[in-house]
Amino acid sequence: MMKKKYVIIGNSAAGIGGVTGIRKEDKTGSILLISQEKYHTYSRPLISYWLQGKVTRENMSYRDDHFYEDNQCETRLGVAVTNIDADQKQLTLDNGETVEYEKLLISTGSVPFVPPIKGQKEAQNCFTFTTMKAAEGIKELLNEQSRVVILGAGLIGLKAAEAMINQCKSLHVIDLADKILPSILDSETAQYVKAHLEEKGMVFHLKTQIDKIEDQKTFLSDGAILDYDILVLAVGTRPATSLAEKAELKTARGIVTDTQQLTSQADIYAAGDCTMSYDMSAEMDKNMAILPNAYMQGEVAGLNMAGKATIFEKAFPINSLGLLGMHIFTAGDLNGECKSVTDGEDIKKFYFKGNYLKGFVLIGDFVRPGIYANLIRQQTDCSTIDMETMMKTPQLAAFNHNERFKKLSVAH
Amino acid sequence: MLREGEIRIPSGCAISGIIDRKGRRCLNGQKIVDSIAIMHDRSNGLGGGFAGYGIYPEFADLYAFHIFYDSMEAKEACERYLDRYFEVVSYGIIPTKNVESIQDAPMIMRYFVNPLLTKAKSIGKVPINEETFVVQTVFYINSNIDGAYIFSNGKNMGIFKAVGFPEDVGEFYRLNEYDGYSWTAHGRYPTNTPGWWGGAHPFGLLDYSIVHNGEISSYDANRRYIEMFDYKCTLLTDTEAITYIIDFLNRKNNLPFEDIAKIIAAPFWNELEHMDPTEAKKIKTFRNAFSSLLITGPFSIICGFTDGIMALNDRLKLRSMVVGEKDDIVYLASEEAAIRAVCQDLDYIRAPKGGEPIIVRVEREGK
Amino acid sequence: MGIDLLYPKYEVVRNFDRCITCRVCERQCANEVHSYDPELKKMVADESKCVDCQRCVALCPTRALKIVETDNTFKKNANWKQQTIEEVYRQAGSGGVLLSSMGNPQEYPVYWDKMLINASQVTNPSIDPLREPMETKVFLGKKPKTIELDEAGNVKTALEPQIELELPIMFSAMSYGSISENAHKALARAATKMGTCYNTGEGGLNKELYQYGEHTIVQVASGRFGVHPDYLMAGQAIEIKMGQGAKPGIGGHLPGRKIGEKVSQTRMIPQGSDAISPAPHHDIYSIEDLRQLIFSLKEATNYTKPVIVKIAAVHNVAAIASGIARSGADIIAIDGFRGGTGAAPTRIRDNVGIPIELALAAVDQRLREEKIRNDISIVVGGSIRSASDVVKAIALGADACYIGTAALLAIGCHLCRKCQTGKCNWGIATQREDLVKRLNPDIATKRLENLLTAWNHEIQEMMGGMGINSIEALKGNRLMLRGIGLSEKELEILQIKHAGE
Amino acid sequence: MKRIYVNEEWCLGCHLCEYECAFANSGETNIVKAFKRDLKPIPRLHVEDAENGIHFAVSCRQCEVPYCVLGCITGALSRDEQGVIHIDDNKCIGCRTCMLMCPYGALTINHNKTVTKCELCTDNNQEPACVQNCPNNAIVFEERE
Repeated sequence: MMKKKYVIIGNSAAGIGGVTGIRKEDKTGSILLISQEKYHTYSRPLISYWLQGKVTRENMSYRDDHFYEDNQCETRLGVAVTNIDADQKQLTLDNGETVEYEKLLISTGSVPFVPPIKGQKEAQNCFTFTTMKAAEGIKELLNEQSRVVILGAGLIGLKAAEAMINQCKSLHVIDLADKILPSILDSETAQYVKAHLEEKGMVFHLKTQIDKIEDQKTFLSDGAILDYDILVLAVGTRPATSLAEKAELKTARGIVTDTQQLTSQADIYAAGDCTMSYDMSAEMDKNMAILPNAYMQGEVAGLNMAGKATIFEKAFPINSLGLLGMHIFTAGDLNGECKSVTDGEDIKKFYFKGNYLKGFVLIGDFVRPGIYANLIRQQTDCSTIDMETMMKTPQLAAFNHNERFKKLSVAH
Repeated sequence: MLREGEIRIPSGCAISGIIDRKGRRCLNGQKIVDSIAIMHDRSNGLGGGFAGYGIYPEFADLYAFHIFYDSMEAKEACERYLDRYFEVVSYGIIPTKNVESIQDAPMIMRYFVNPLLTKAKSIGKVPINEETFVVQTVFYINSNIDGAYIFSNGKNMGIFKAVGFPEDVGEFYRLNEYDGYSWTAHGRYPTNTPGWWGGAHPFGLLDYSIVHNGEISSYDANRRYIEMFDYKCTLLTDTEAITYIIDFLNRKNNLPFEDIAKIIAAPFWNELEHMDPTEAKKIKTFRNAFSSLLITGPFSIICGFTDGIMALNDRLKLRSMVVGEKDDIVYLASEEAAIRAVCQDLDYIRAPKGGEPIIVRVEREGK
Repeated sequence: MGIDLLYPKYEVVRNFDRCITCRVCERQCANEVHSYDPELKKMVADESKCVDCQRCVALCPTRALKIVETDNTFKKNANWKQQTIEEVYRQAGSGGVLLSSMGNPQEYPVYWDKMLINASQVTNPSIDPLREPMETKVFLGKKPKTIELDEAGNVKTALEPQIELELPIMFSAMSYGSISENAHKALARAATKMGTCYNTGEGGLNKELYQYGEHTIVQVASGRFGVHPDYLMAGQAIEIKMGQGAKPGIGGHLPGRKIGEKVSQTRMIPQGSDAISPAPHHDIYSIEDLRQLIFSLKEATNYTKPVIVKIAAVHNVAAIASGIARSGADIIAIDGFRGGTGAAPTRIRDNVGIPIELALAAVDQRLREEKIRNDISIVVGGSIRSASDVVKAIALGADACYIGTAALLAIGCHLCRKCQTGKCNWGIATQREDLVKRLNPDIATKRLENLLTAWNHEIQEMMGGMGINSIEALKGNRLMLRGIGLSEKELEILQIKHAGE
Repeated sequence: MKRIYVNEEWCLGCHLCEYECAFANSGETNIVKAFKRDLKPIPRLHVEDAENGIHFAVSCRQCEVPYCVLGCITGALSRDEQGVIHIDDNKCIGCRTCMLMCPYGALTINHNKTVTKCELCTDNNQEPACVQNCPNNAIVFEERE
């Protein structure tokens, strides 16, 4: 059996973050990276761009071709881990191998949630939309005669829709919720975006669900029947925790970790979409399936595994989303007291809790949105800055001289 | 052609000096003549001269005036003036010998005089002391009695100069008939001059006599400064100005020759850093207080005075000068040859550094 | 009031092939000449406001701009020149005294340019400043009649307080108020770095600048602005300002708008109130009064500071100087009629006073004739434009020179001569914060150091050529000068020979 | 490492740095030509003009912990050995996540819809264009702690 100092399960942002984190501290210790998918690490969010034809397969790689070599990282791609023996510190792989580890990182990401729909299991040309494999499957079928039906008006569903809208005959989006992008938009902004998408040819069926699927037809709860050539189920994702649960790691809305990404089991760390983490903006634990956090958690986990105590806490959701020429920035928690600033077409909404900015939504061509995001990250007391001008345009001028001096005139 | 005093004439030169430390009158005039003669090519026949110390023992306490006269009128006017303010103890023509190369000699007289201060009142200034009075008289006669020129006025010393090569001048004045304890000599190489006898060197004031080789670039700065102290630079020569500076610093300010050297050939500022602080402070004070007496540009001078000799180079040593010694006799000259010519077996011979004064004081019994 | 008869003096020539409408010119012009026209999509200019300060030209990234004198001409008239006519128009419009600034720009003879410097050939050697020491240190102050030594041969005589300078160039009086804080900082720092002095002018001294005290000359003028014991003690020397070359016999007037918070503190006058310097000191109506002021200042500073008396070069300057030398002053500063100013009545600036060259020659000679030259040092200013001017001034008899205009040029001044407006685009003659910050003292200090370093090198080169290796041997060494194209009278006053003599 | 720092008190708000930056990265050798193109080159730094005469330029701080790099979903952003942060616009798909991550607002969108940022134009070890051309030393390139 093979022995490795570090073993990482998962080949996406968190896993790669893990490798990078480890190598920052430990240049020599052996690393083994295991992934169910056979591909060199690639950027999951890019599958919609690929389907849309905006990026080539090569440009999808998340790190360059010699990333593994450069980091002396051995890989097992297309191989799944079937069991984790936390006491023996051993892994069993589906190719029969067993691997002994000193430190383990679980970054298995998320799995698409497939709702129980009558006839779904037997359904033809029915896909989820989180992996390259799925995207490849769709692309094979997709042509200008295709009738596309997408279940789910969330981020994944709409990115899939954006990818296909100009390559198909018709495209319907179905969602149980009363608005699109429910997780990041309020009704007003959702309506605004929806209008834009409808203009581009999408047809929405909200407050609606699929009752059953039968020979390439979807039967909707409102009685309508839609023929489809391609059906995409994009209702959402779930943290991939099955392995962890088998190994009896503590889980809730994802694998539970401390701020050093350590799980309930010694020497087992977890990072990324498969974990539950603390959303500082909403001030609650949740599963934040977004890439930047995944990477950062992965890196923190890696550093801790290699012995450098590091803490990850500044987590909050952010989304930068382009939909057919309309750009949407959202960050943080959208439940606070809302102040909105509209100039012309563009929409800006800020959500406060007391003096603190908790979240915002920007729709339109905005520059320097990171300055707003940083107000959330730094938990800046907005009464200490000129928030009025700040809300008009993001600017460092809204800070006092000393703050600016810290930002622009001392080393970072 | 304009003569000295009407125009400033640059010139190169040869200088030489010999002194007996013990102050014995053991040096015959011929010795200094032989020394300067060897540097013939450093002169061009337009001026030569000598200063001898201890040559008038019989009149040691009287001022010896050597005077050139261009005319009888000048002579009468001058003697009338001298008779009025001085007791003339003895006088006569300075004995000379016909030398072919020495032409157009003026009348050359010598007076041993004693100033009568009481009578002095009537000429403008009230003299502070004997020496000042003598100096005033010299300035008065030289600038007011046309055709009369006092070119030597010290005690128990005398200057002998003429237009010609120095060796001829020495023969002309029959210097082999004089003995002294100290001599200086000068051979002149003016770039242009009508060759006026008064313009030849040494230049003297009281018992100070200066021979100088060089052309100082600080001349007008020095002149305009020294003229604030009742000196008149009538000849516009370096030698004249340097003589007055030395008289001013030594006689009027009682500064020793060692310090005079520190003023006219002051050490560079950067040298002060390596000096003992009190010395550095002294030099800084000098350079501040007497800044206009710093002499720049090339010079090598030998200054004769009753108690001895000082030889000095400009601080960059832009002119040659060597010093040698044998027993108690010290030799100074522009060139080593001039010393070897009169003394073959020297105890040592060396070239002093720029700005390093060579000061020899005669030790007399009872002194 | 009827037709404005004044046509713009300058034209803004903009090369539209090069202009990229970056609008830097617009942002940099305090006179608001440039602006952007959104309809034309082009930069436009209001030339009537242009003072030809060249700021926009200097900052235009594409060299698209130049400012030229207008060629619009009134009918030629040798007697009634265009400027004369325009001045009449201006006064007919305003009813006021014409104001202008910096030095007299009129065509009077410049004697510096009519004197030539000597060099060694054959009979004595020139000296190579790169191989041999070439000394430029000078001391300013009274010199003792003699130096007495004790038995040990050490100096007994104590010297009067002196100013020691590493080179014979100082920055002349420019007050905080007439020039900006940053300009003052730069002058102070550069003077310190170079071992010379700058001069506070009559505006007092900002506490921040006390650290440069050893290299500061504090001025006491008729307005007595910012004068108090700490101020007097703060400097290396004290200068009593009796007159100024640009406006002899005239006081000063710093308009209230230039008296901001800091200036008011420094000058010790209320913010926004005009700062009036009377023409005379009201406690000095004659030379004996001056003597009293000199000694009260010496008393106030325990005789530790040399006192400078600054006067304008006027007709009987020699006699005045002699009086000052006898009044207990240690140094006399003479300011020629070309000296600069932050504001002066045009008629005065252009018609009163005499050239510094003649004044210096007369004063130095007179003091020597009176045998009091050693009682006082002479500093001259009033348009010293180059190292050769310095060399000539020293050969004429000056101990050191003051430079003002040259220093301001070094830090960006373009002599547009509009200081009085307070809108100096170069951040020098202004108190407007947005303009003041345009002069970064770090840059300005370096430029001033460079200027002095360069001039000192040139002075050393010229000295070396003359076979002089220490500046004191040049002082009053008039044989080193020859006149060129000068009349007998001028030569007589300058006491120099004509070239060829 | 040597970084670009801002001396706010000396910034005149002349905006020269923006133009010199845009020119320096325009690929043109003549500044006029660069700005006479239909698409004017876009500067990689930004001068803020506040009230009461405060101005300052903002460009990438080349952070030790570069949120933009951490957040980049394609791997287009990277930090080299010297610590300079580069962007590979072949890989950038213009998702703008980095813009949302950057606390300084130092990244901007280029004409081709990809992100552009200051990469310290120090080729043949000269100072960055903005520093070279600042008339008042308001932008400097130096080591600071």
